Amino acid sequence: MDFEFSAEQQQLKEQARRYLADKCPTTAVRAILEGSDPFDRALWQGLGEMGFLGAAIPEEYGGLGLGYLELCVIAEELGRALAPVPVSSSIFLVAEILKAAGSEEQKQRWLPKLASGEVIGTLASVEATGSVRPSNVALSAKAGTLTGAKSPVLDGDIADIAIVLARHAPGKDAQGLSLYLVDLNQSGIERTVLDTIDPSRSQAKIAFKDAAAELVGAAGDGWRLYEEALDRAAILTGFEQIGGADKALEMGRDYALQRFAFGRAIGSFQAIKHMLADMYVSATLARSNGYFGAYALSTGSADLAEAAATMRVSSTKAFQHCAKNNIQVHGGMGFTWAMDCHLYYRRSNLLAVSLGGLNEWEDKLIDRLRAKNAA
Amino acid sequence: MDFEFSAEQQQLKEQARRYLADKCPTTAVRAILEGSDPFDRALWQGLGEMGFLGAAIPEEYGGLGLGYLELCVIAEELGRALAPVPVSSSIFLVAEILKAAGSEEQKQRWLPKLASGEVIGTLASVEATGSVRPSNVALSAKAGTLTGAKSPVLDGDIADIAIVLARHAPGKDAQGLSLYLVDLNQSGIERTVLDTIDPSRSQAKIAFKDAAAELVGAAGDGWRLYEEALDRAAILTGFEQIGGADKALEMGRDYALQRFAFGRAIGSFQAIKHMLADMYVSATLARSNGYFGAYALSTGSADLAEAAATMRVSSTKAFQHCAKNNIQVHGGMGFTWAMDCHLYYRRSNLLAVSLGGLNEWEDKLIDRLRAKNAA
Amino acid sequence: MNFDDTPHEAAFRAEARAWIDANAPKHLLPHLEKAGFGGIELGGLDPMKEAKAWQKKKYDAGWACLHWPKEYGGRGASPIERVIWNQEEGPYAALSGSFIIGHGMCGPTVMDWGPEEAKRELLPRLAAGEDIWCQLFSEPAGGSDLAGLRTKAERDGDDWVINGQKIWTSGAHYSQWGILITRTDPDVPKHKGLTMFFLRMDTPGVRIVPIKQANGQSGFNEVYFDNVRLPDSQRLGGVGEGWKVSLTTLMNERLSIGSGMSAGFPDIFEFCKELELADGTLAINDRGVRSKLAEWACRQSGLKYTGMRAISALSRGENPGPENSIGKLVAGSSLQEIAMFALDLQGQAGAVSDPKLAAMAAKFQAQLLRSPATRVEGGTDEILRNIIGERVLGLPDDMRADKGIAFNKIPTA
Amino acid sequence: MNFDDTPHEAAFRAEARAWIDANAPKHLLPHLEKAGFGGIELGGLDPMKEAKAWQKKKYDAGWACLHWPKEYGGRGASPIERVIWNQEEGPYAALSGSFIIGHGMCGPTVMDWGPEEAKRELLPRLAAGEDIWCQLFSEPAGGSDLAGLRTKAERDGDDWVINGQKIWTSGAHYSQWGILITRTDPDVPKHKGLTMFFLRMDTPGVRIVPIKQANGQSGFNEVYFDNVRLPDSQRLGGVGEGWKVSLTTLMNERLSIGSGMSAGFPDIFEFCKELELADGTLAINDRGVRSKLAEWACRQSGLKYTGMRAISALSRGENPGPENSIGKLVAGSSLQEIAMFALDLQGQAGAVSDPKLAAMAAKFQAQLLRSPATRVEGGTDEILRNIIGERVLGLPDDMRADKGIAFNKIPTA
Repeated sequence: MDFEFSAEQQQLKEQARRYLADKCPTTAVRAILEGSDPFDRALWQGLGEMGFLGAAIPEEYGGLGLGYLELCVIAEELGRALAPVPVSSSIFLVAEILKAAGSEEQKQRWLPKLASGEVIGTLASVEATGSVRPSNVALSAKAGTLTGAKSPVLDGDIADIAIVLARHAPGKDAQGLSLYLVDLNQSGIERTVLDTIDPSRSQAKIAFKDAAAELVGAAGDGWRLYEEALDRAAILTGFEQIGGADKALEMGRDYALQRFAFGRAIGSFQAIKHMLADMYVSATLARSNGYFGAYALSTGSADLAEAAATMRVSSTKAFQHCAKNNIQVHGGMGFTWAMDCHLYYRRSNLLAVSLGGLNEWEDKLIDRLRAKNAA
Repeated sequence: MDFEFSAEQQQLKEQARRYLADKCPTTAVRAILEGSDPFDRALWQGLGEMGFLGAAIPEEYGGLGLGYLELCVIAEELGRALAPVPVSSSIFLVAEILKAAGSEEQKQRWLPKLASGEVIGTLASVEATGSVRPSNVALSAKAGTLTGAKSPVLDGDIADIAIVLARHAPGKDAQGLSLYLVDLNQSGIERTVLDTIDPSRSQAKIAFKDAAAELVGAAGDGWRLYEEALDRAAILTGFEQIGGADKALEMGRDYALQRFAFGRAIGSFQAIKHMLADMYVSATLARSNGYFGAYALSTGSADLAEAAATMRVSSTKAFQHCAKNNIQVHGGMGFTWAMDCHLYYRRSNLLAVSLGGLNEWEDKLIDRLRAKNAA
Repeated sequence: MNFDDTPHEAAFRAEARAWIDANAPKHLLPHLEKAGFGGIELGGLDPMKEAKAWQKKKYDAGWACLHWPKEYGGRGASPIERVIWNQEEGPYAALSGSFIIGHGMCGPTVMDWGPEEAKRELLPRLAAGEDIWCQLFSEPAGGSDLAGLRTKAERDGDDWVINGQKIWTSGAHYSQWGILITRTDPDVPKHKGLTMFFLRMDTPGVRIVPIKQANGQSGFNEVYFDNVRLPDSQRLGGVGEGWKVSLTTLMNERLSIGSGMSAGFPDIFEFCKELELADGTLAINDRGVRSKLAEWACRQSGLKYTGMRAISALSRGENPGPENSIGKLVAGSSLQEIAMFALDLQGQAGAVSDPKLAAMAAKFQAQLLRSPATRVEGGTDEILRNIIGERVLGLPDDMRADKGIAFNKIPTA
Repeated sequence: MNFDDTPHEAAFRAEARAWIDANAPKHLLPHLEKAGFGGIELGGLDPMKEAKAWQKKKYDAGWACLHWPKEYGGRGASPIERVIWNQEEGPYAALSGSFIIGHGMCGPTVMDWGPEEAKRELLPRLAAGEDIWCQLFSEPAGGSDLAGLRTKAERDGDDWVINGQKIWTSGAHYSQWGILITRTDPDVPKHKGLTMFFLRMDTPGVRIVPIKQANGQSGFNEVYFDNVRLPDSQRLGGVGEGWKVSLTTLMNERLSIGSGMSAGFPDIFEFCKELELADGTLAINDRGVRSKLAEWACRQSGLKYTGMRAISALSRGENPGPENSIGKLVAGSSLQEIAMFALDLQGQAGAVSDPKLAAMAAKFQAQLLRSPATRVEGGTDEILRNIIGERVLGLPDDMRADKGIAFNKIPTA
């Protein structure tokens, strides 16, 4: 048994950490949060050049041809650094869907550009408040064009292409749904940037009017492909969340060591010490569940769906818990704009809903445990 | 506004507390828990003689003719003392149902004896694991007789009479249910004492075979009367729970003051101090909700159903929380048979299910808030 | 056990209600009823101007600072009359946010410790809303450890010279006056070397810098003191008595913070009645949702009736018990839990914070970003648990590393 | 990242599996697989006799105490081989409950600190299951504060005379030997005046009284020492070195407690698949139930994979990280929450604890009454959080009222 990342993978992780410490300190995150740029272009380009974006994309399509485990350790570091770049949309979702279901032509055309960062992709699925389900996907696909709107779309303002969950056959059921690839730089597209809780990752509404689109995967397979893509993304995003949780815990720990009140470091008070201990517990549970997620993803295990839901629930709670209590450890300082605590708090709450809320994933987890148990 | 018990009611409470401190120290509770007697007969008789049992029973039926507020303060003290007597079954449920729906003859016959303690009553409703609902009440009433079984029945081994929720018309619906009064000292009755988590309150299975029974209230009104009785009992039992929670909090506080570790009282450690503070918070919320319950009960307010569900959820959680953490404050000592902590822990968990579980009351609470909101 | 007024209370309530009905700015009501996190918005009108107008009107008719003595601009009313007034003023009270610190904390402190002349001159102006006051207490180095403050006041002839920095001063930027706690003797234990003053906020050497909060708003300030010179006549209480004086302020702060706080249940209840879940059922019908709603409902009503118990005690002429100390502790974490849960139910749309697009005008998104402050301001959750443990339950103090040690010898790193 | 054995590990596993398959008491398997709270029940057979038989069989074949050196009765196996053995032994390990303290804690302590002669004589008997050992550490006055112990040992010629009382001594009533920590010098700070011994439990003056626990069972004892006389040759480590010696024991205890603990999810999952709720749906389909199940499922799998990470570290020849310290903390509260929730779902029937009548053979009722002990034994939740905070996260110690103070001067009331 070796339930740990290999020495090479850990080196890659170290390399990513050093790279991000240099190119993506929190001042860079703040620049996006506060400024008008929707994402950090230089960082994005650099991640492409370093091969981080294409780590799990085959060499024949312009990637490094490493595997999911390598992408997991990179994701963790991106989460730790709060990297203000569209990796989750472009790589965890769009590149993954193309790898799984794209035609040879689609792969050849888009994967190399996604790997280099030249093209940014996003997944557009949401049309209503609440969970995405077949009955509330109405955007319509007819004769190679899409008409309707998706909102919010993470990185929708900056993406060059989108994979869109659309309805090709009338009705409310999953069989009428397919995935379409759309070039967003065409006239039938209108985008509106949205205010969100975490402006370090931009979001938009995208309106489609007779926009040219091509099918990805078979017609009628849209819902299945979408759900499978969410599972893989849940594990990769889960590593972002683990990275964020760990960093929030470290920030809290460091502050508790350095800040004195009543003549002693506040970390010597049990109220603070035990709060940090509980943060460590949730972060550790999430990491361990994450390792199983990484294992399942990298081996294509039959447990992948269960592992994805487990990790999603575990890592979402851990990051929210750590980010929230990191502010509490910092007291009033934690609530200033100037301190970085709120950056982690914002991101933790963005990632908590970015692939659908906890309540949806809890449901999936129990469904999957039951299916396995029945099998 | 006077959102407080009156001076007279507080005197009554003091009187009950002194009486129970004298007649029902925890050694008396323990005697029932450990011994073969199913309840404390002497205490029961005393409570009848003092008028505590008949506090809310009209004078014309042998009670003191006081009101619900008086019964609430007595209930709180009974809960505080963990009184090992069938007050909740005999008074909070059976006397209440007879007051609300009994015929004049039934009231005259039974209420005086219930008030004096000469007769013990109980409510028999449960036939299956889980919540009681019309569809799982099968015990059948035919031609003035009952056949079937109820289990568990709190105080079912010691009761002289039972009010039984039974099905007079076939089917699964509520309209087919009525309440029946049964003399348990007849040949058609067979009782089996059950092992439970809190042997200081005994329980039994009661099997009925062509047992003579008489209707209480109108035929078909059984379910409504049953639910209304549960609401009133939830408030009265809620006061038992508040009393228990307060006592568990006090025990924890006192131990934390007296027990030294590492050269200081353990109550000076924030881990213990904050645990006790949180116990205080939940006990206080429950008490305040309880005051509203008492108000609603005593005035027959339209908010009674909402107040009952609110108090049930709040006081159940508070007693469980305080009893559980009182053990934790006591550490290993808290887990010995010799210390009284487990008596409160057992009782808190008995009362948490004795009128149906939290999940049922949460449901009722939201239904009721919604109905009010819609009105 | 009843909710009825005594005859005297009923008469007072009727009088208050009639006056409010005749005089309140009813045109502002629709805006005031929507007031939530982040101050009030009055459809383009200047909130400060409207607030001052309403306050002056109340003052002129004898309805300002009801519990203050008449000679200082109040009404000499009983505590329960004050409560009744608050109930009747209802949403219009939202106009008075800027006066809370002055009326609730600074005024009572000056009243107890200030020179008579200053009291007669300044307190009526404060009651009338002509002046706004702020409270200069917290410092960067002393948050929960208030007495660890470092801003120093040094005697120079008849004056004092102040140097240092305060933080979290709410409303400093629109205040005319402030009360200020300083260290006048660093060689004695920390609680013993403090002295309190009052000062005009435009005194030379005072510099106010707004703090941008984590949610992007700025209600608080840093205030810097650079050789600020105050006459000794602006001292409150004796030299070295500052801690005792500050306790007047803090006691009044605790009375006001947390009492009547909402735990946030009504909003999430409303939201769940409308939202459809994945399986097509309304959220309110989902047992997972219900279980959480039930918990929050019980906290909400528990706080409400805890407040009523306190009011009843006032009504009987007693001091309220310690129960009220639970208000902010319960409300703070509830508000945060509710916000997170509401976003979760909204799914990916939960991240959108534009009030024109997001459910319930983005109330939960604002609450998510504001609620961490509620758990800290005016006493962190941890300090509140200490207070409950020590003052309510009588548990021993924490061990003190700074006990009996000269302030300048207390470890700071 | 894989779950595969190395070739060496695979060979070892195959050998272990084959031996177990050929030698294990398979007729006991149905009973052992049902083992839960409250010890094992073997359908009328004597559990102690069966346990000793299985232990002796393992010992004779070289499968006892795998990580001990061969000369003391072990196999000299690597840590990962020990883990593999445990995995393969599976349910049969439930037979060995009475040996855990001896093999896991007492043995290693004697091995590190005992006289060579005693080691050669006693350790093989312990490994073979011929002797059972217990650990005489906790005292009424010192629970979490172990070093606050008061049982005193006084020198008398070549002997020591012991007086005092121990508590929570698991298995004292069936043990032949014990290790005992005593205070030999009350005039020095508390950690410095301790000395450790080993002794036969039938030494004159030793009296064992079972403790009835809150759940009615008796697995623990009080042990009284009344002028118990021990030769100096039964000392472990130097005089005054008892704390250092005890750390060997405690370190080994922490390695075994909590690792591999179940958070209780499988039982509640199973139960919810069967139970019908009020509205006729199965509990497992109820979102309120699901939300709780999901949390417990994540804790269960989180602990499982945390354990695997530790095993992997062993497999690589590293020491496991501190992650394992979370096991008991997470499992204890989960077990209690689950028990309460399961009773709640059972409604009024939830109070019935008769295994013949109650759901899942009354497993949850037993768990309700047993789980409070899990949160205390071998380190309370609060001590574990301190350990995580201090040893894992590197936070400073709590302030110590007893630091550097002679034991007999430490406040005790």
